Amino acid sequence: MRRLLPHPILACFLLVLWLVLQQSAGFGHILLGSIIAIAVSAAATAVIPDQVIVKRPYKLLVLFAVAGLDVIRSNLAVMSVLFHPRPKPTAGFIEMELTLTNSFALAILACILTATPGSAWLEYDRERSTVLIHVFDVVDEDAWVATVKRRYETLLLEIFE
Amino acid sequence: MSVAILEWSLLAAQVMLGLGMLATAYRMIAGPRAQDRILALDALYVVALLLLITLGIRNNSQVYFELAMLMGLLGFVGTVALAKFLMRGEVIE
Amino acid sequence: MIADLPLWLSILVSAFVVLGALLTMAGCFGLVRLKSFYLRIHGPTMGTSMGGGLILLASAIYFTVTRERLVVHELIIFLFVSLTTPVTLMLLARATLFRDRVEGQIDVPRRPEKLAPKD
Amino acid sequence: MTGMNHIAILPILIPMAAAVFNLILGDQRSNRRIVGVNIAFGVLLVLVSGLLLTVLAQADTAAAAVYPLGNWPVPFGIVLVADRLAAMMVLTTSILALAALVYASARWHSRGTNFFPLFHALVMGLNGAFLTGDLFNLFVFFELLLAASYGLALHGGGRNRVRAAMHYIVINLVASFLFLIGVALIYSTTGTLNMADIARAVPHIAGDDLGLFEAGVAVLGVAFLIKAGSWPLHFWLPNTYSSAAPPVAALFAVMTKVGFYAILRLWTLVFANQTGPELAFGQNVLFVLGVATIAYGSVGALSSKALDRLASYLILVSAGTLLLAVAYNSPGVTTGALYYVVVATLAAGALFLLKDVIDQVLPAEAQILAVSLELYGDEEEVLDEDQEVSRTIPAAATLLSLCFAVAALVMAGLPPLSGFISKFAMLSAAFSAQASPSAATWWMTGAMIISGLFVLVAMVRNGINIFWTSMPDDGLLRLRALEIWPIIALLTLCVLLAVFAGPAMTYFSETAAFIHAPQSYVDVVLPQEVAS
Amino acid sequence: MPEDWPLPSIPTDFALPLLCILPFLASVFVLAAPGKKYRGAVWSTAIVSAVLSVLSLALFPAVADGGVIISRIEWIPQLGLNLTLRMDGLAWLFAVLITCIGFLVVLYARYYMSPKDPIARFYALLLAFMVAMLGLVLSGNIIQLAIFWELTSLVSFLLIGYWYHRGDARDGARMALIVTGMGGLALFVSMMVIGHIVGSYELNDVLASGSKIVESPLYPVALILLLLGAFTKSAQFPFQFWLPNAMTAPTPVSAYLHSATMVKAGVFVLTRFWPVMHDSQLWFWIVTYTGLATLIFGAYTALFQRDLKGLLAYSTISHLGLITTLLGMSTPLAAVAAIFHIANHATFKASLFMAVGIIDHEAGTRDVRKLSGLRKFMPFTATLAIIASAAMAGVPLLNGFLSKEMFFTETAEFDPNIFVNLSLPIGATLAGMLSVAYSIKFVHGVFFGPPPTELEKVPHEPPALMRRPIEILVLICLAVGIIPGITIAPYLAAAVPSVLGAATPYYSLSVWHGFNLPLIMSIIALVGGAVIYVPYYRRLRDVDGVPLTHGLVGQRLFERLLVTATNRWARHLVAAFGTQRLQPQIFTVIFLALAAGIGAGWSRIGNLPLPSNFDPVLGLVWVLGGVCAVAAAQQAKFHRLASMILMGGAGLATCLTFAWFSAPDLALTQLLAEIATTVLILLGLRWLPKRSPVPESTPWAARFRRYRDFGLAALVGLGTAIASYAVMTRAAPDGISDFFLANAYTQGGGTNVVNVMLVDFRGFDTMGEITVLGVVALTVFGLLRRFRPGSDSADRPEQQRMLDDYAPGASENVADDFLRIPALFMNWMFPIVIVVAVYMFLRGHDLPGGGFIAGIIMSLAFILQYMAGGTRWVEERLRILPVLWIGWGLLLALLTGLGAMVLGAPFLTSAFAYAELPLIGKVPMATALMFDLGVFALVVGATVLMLIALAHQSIRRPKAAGSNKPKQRAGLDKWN
Amino acid sequence: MELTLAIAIGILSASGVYLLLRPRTFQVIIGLSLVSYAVNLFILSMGRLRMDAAPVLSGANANIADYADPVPQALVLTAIVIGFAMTALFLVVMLAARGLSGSDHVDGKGD
Ligand code: NA
Ligand code: NA
Repeated sequence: MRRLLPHPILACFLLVLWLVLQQSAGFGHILLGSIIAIAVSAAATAVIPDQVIVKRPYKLLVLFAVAGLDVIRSNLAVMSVLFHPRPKPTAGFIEMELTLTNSFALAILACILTATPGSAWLEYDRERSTVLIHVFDVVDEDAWVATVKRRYETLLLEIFE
Repeated sequence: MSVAILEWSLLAAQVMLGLGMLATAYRMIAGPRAQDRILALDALYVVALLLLITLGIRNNSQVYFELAMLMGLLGFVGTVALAKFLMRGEVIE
Repeated sequence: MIADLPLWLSILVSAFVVLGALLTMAGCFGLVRLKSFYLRIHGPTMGTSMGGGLILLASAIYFTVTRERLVVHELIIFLFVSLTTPVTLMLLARATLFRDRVEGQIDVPRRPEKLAPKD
Repeated sequence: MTGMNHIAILPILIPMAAAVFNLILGDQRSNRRIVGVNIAFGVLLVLVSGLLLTVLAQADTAAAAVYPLGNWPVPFGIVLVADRLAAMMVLTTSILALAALVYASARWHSRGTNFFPLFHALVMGLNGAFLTGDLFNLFVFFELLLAASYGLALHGGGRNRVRAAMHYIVINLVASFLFLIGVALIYSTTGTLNMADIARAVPHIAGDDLGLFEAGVAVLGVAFLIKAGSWPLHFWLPNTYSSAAPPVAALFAVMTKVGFYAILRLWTLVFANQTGPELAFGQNVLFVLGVATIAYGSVGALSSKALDRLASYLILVSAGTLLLAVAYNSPGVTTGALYYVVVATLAAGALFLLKDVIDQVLPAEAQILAVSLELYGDEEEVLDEDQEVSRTIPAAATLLSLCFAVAALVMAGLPPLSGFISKFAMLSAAFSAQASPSAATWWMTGAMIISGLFVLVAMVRNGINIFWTSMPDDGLLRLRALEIWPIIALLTLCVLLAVFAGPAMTYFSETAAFIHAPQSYVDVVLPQEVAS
Repeated sequence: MPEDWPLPSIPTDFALPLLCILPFLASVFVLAAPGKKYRGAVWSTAIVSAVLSVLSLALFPAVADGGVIISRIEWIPQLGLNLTLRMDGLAWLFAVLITCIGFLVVLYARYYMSPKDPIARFYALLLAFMVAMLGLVLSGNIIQLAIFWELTSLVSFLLIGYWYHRGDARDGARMALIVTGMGGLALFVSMMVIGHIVGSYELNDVLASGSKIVESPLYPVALILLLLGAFTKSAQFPFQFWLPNAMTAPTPVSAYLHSATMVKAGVFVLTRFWPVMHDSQLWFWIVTYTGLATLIFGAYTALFQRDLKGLLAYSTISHLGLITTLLGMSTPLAAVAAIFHIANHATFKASLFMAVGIIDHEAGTRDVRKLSGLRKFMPFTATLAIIASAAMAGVPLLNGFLSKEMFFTETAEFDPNIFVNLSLPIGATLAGMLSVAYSIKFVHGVFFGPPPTELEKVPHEPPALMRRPIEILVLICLAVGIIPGITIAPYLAAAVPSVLGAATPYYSLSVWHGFNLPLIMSIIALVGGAVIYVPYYRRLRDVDGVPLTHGLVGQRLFERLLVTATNRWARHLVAAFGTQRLQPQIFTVIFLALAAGIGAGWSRIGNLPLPSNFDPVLGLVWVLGGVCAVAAAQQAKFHRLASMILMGGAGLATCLTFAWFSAPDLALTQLLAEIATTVLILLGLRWLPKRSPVPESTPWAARFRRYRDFGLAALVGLGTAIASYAVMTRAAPDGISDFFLANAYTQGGGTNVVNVMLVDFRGFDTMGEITVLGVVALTVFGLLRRFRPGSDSADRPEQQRMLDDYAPGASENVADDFLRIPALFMNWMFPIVIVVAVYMFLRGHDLPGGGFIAGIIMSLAFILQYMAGGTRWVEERLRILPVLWIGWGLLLALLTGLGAMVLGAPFLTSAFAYAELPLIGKVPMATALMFDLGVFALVVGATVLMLIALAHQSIRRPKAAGSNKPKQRAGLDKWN
Repeated sequence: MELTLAIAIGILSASGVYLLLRPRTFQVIIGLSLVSYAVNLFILSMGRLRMDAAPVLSGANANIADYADPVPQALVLTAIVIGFAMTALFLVVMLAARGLSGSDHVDGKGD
């Protein structure tokens, strides 16, 4: 089973992807999609050797909901700055220490921070476990860091570690 | 009525997206540095993708979907390559 | 040709589309108006996040109604864009960061233990 | 579909199969069996092409094998039209290809990767270009033969090759753009891509669209002229041909003929439906270009210091000769031109191969030294008794010089070989075309005769340098059988074509008659309900 | 005499081919015979030429009474070119000269040529020459005549160059070939013109055409070209110069070709066509006075020669001039004299050449200054040479006297034109005097006087057999000179009517015609010649060069022309009308294409209506696209990356336009090709040299070039814009497109019409196209295997060096974690992109997508991994064999097509069906899908091969010093 | 719309042609790309412009008047593929030439 399906999560994801692409959940599509998903996920072991273990999958939904809300908020915030006649963001670099070490979790965090307007993940230092972030409009640096840690890092720690 | 609303709002949206594209074009030309241009190209891909989605609504057609999807999925390959070239001087090491 | 929807739906779709386009355009204008690269990096994400999301959502609603079945494959585009945009931005930002450091730009934070110029 | 009908497509499929064979079995260069299979493919191609020609030669005058690919009705699907013209070009290509292939399998195939697949792809492209009856499919096969020729031109590497190939590629890419623009304009005004269908549609083009159509034809013509090697679009040719690996250059001898073929085919099909100033103008332009190309090629031949360069300029001379013949637009002249295209191709191919054999035999720099001796002279030679005893020429050198002489005679168009016969056929037809020879006839005569003289001078100079001043006479000359036999075979064919010029001429004149009666082509290709 | 001819007559239609074929076979035999024995070659040649002599002599009865033998072999009847052998009196006379003198020359050469010489080649060439010459004189078809004419030039080239290791032999051979070859081509055209006038190339028809030729408006052309041929061959002024240079040939060759046969070809042709071409003023003036000039010039120049062969060569030129003059005078009697002199000259000149050969052979030199008093050493040879010289000088009782008297008689005829009336006799007498003088110089200088002192060996008589040919010839000179009536008369009587026909005049061959003006002229010539020679003989012997006419040496002109014109001028011309530089080439191509398009289309472009509709969004898209295109062009020189990015903008606009105008497949393909191209160019960009910053000022010439190019580019843009606008605003013609829309689903089994066209309707195009892609990939691969980077980019890229300069080792560290998180994303993309590729592939037949699109998507999946992990990292994990992908892709496409053929349908005939599978339902089973799978495989293979072969270049170079990674060659080899 | 596209084709081809005439290989390769965009659009325009008429049939009973001319699209597809291949080829040849001659001038000399 391990050999046949080295990446079950990936395989499931690919099957869902296939069905959404086909816009159909007919038996034929599920069958063909399963074959493709299993074959492709097996082939993917070449470049994705480590299996991803999600300990609390339902928390992922929470994470996405939180991220979604933040995205909306920051979109509006950034737009208000941009539509200001003379946009003067108080931008700055923030270096933040992370307790998170799982690279998959880090990637998700990077993704969320970068995808959210107003913050951008610049570089991660593995030795010091710090990440350099550029923030569009910093009001209070410590508060910002605290928010990120509270809203995302703890969730990610729960999910992956 | 609802058709008119949709038509006009789609036209407005498309014009806005078009203007957004021009903005990215400005940055692509003005630079000043390569990263600015690459950033603009990446943004351009996203805007083009959205323009296609609006075109799909306008034409009531789904044939543009895959094009938009591939722009979203693979548009970044070019910009990643550019970014990597910028950083490393070569795309594949 | 564009399809005839119930009025409230067409208003909803129109609003999503226009708002999404507006956000996206705002992000692009950010590319023009903002003064430094690190600031400009935030502009395009408006298009990839909420701007794009709204337009895709509009599309999903529109086609769900016109095709009379659930159309959610716009989700895939949103997923792909969300996964890929950070990659480009991170690489670009990193590259810029290093260049600025090497060129001695003072307002860029440096990492002493790794990139300190050695005599 | 009977088995015989499939012959029309085999000249394309056989080289393709050969290329695939090589790709899948890998680039196993040392493997003699691979070489053997490749040669077998070449032989098979010659046999099939010969069969195609034989079948067509025995059929009645208007015969052409029409092969609807995918079994789609004719103006819609792509169709192959193997008429006499196509068949003779295919056979010429196949023979030349076999010779070059055999020659290359002695040494040259191992000078780089994937020689055989590229070689077969070029042959596939050439045969496809000759056989197709579809304008866009012609573009595709042009691209195929060009793509393969790029690879082959680069075969062996080195600075000169790469530089020449780069120029060659850029020019031909531009030519491809022109081709596309031309095809697009023609499609936009006729609504079709099938050549016969275009010919049928031309009289029905709306008045306003005629300008667009003609612009398309003209742009397409420029693209063909580039490939045909017409002055002043020929610049790429001498460098490319002279720097290419010899067996490659030998096969390239047929490439300019593709341009000639395309011009002849479309000229007769499309322009024949036109009358008036456009036809005359096009004819004049083509004629002037032909004369200029001959002149340039002849002068270039005179200026050449090395045999490969000389051969490249001879290609130009023959290109110009063929353009003249097309411009003359008369079945008799075309008959001669068809004969000419075959012998000039075979002889030029042989010359490129011969050059390589000579290079192996001659001491290094011998040719250059000889030329400077000629220029700066050693006039005050002391004559002593010993000098009145000639040297013994080794058999190998005799053989080489004989080959050279035959090639030289054919290329210069001197009696009694096929080059002369072809020129005679063209001129004789031109003279008998009118009661009093036109200015064009005189120009053609002058161009052909004077170029013949120039080529003679150039060939004599090179021949003397090679065989009389540089050739070592120590009997150490070794010729590889794989290398000398292809040359002998090609030249023997030239001689045989002279000896059996009568029957050959019958074939060519029937071919020319068919080409110059475009309605018969249209009738054969198009089903009647479409044609009417 | 003819009535009781001693030899049995032979079947004549067999004889003529035999005359030509026999020496040909002998020639091949001699050349190819195993061992090439000296004696074998000599004797087989001698026997063959003897047989030929007898054969030709034996044919006399057939032509004696105006008979004509014709045998014809059909060659190219369509063109009126057949091998017609035709013998009449004139041809017989020449055939006899060729075969008999040939036989004598062969015998002579047996002793002349060194035993060390490779004699087989010599005799083979002599025989070949005999074929050519016989073919020429026996030609019954005028094109055939031109053919054999050129053959004589070609073979004589080889004979003159027999001692090819000698520079003068090579030069002489080349000059002879070029001059006579040129004349031959002129003659060929003349024959074409005559054939056109007459309506036939058969000599019979030509000779029967009466005054048709002379009356034709083409007559001057035909005549001048004919004369060009005849004059070059017969070394007439001003083309005489090649003949003395041809004297570098072995003496037997000179005796044969340059006295008796080949040089006579010119006057032969003049004689041959005399009946149908002589009757004009043009003929008279050109031929007569060219002949006269040659006559005098040759004789004058001969007088100053030091080399005996040179003297004889100029004498030959002079005598050929005499014959030409006779032919030019256009009277029947002059023609008779010409024919007579042809025969006479052949005998005495051949014998003289042989004598000179003996002298050369025995004394070791032909220099008249070194020779003296040989009469005592070789009395027989001396006697023979003296008699022959006397014949040459026109001394009574020798054959030369008879024909010369006839010549004098003709020149002395009254002509109403005072110039003609004076110039001909005076010129003739003058030339006679000169010829006497050079004959005396020859005899006196060589055989009389004190014994020679400067010779390297003591001369003595040659072997008796070597003298035998001379003896025979001298005997003929005497016999003809003394008793012409019973020796030459019957043959002349056969030859003359074959030229003059009914116009044959009465002529007398008797030695004594009474004391008349011609005799006085002869006496003046004899005495005058002596008077010229005696007082000046020392000076004449030692003179170096020819006084007065020194500047008239055509040879120098010729050589300068040959060397300068064919080398320097030719190179200048080639450079002036061609170029090695690419930019002017492209400019020419584009300019001509533009000119052709405008020239053909402009006047009939028709109306261009005003725009009727406007889409603001598309307008905005093209503001973007246009701006990007222009900016890309502007940035391409100094900011490559910027230019590429801008090009991407223009490409995206193109892609959107495809989508806009209902071409989703195009938009997809454009997008993917664009991305792949970007990656490709970026991979290559690393190997281009660093571009120095924008220079402050541009040279004027460069600026001009830019403006000019800009102008052309703008015109091209305008032209394409107008053409496309014109098309778009007009109605489409009824074309083939409806068929595809109507039948794609019902016949092709797919709803995506474009894809059905690609894999089915026009699948053959696609097959060609994928082969192109495969071929290009193989080319790229082959080229990159030998890739050698420029010296300045062999090192690591600047970006990496910069980092290391900033902090040593930083580059490696940074590379390490630069990509850490992005790479994770890129790796995860791999399965996703593959699934998308499969999806795009499977839907292609019905919706936008298909093999090509899926193929590029798939290869981008691979590229992404290469970018994320590096070449080594990927290739440790994935084994991609792109060449095999290409091969299998092509094979699949080919097999799909062949499958139809197996079933008896044409190649690529498609079949589709819906298989009803349990649980799954209808599954489309189209052969087109198989074909598309081939496309997919090939595209993956080709794209990956190109991208990866390029990427491999980066790891071929040695890494930074101190790096412990092993140096590795590209590892490309393992793919094959 | 027609005018927009015509101008687009004109600008693309003019920029491309200008670059083709430049001396640097990189300029030429960008020029080739731009010209190929222009040519592809040109071919597309030969089928006349249709919006919202992608030749993807709605089924067996589709009305063929509702669809754009598929022929130019098929031609452009082939042209794009070949253009892609040729760009790749030219790129590599230009790199090889640059490596061998040390210059990125199209004639391999000068700077
Ligand atoms: Na962000
Ligand atoms: Na993106």
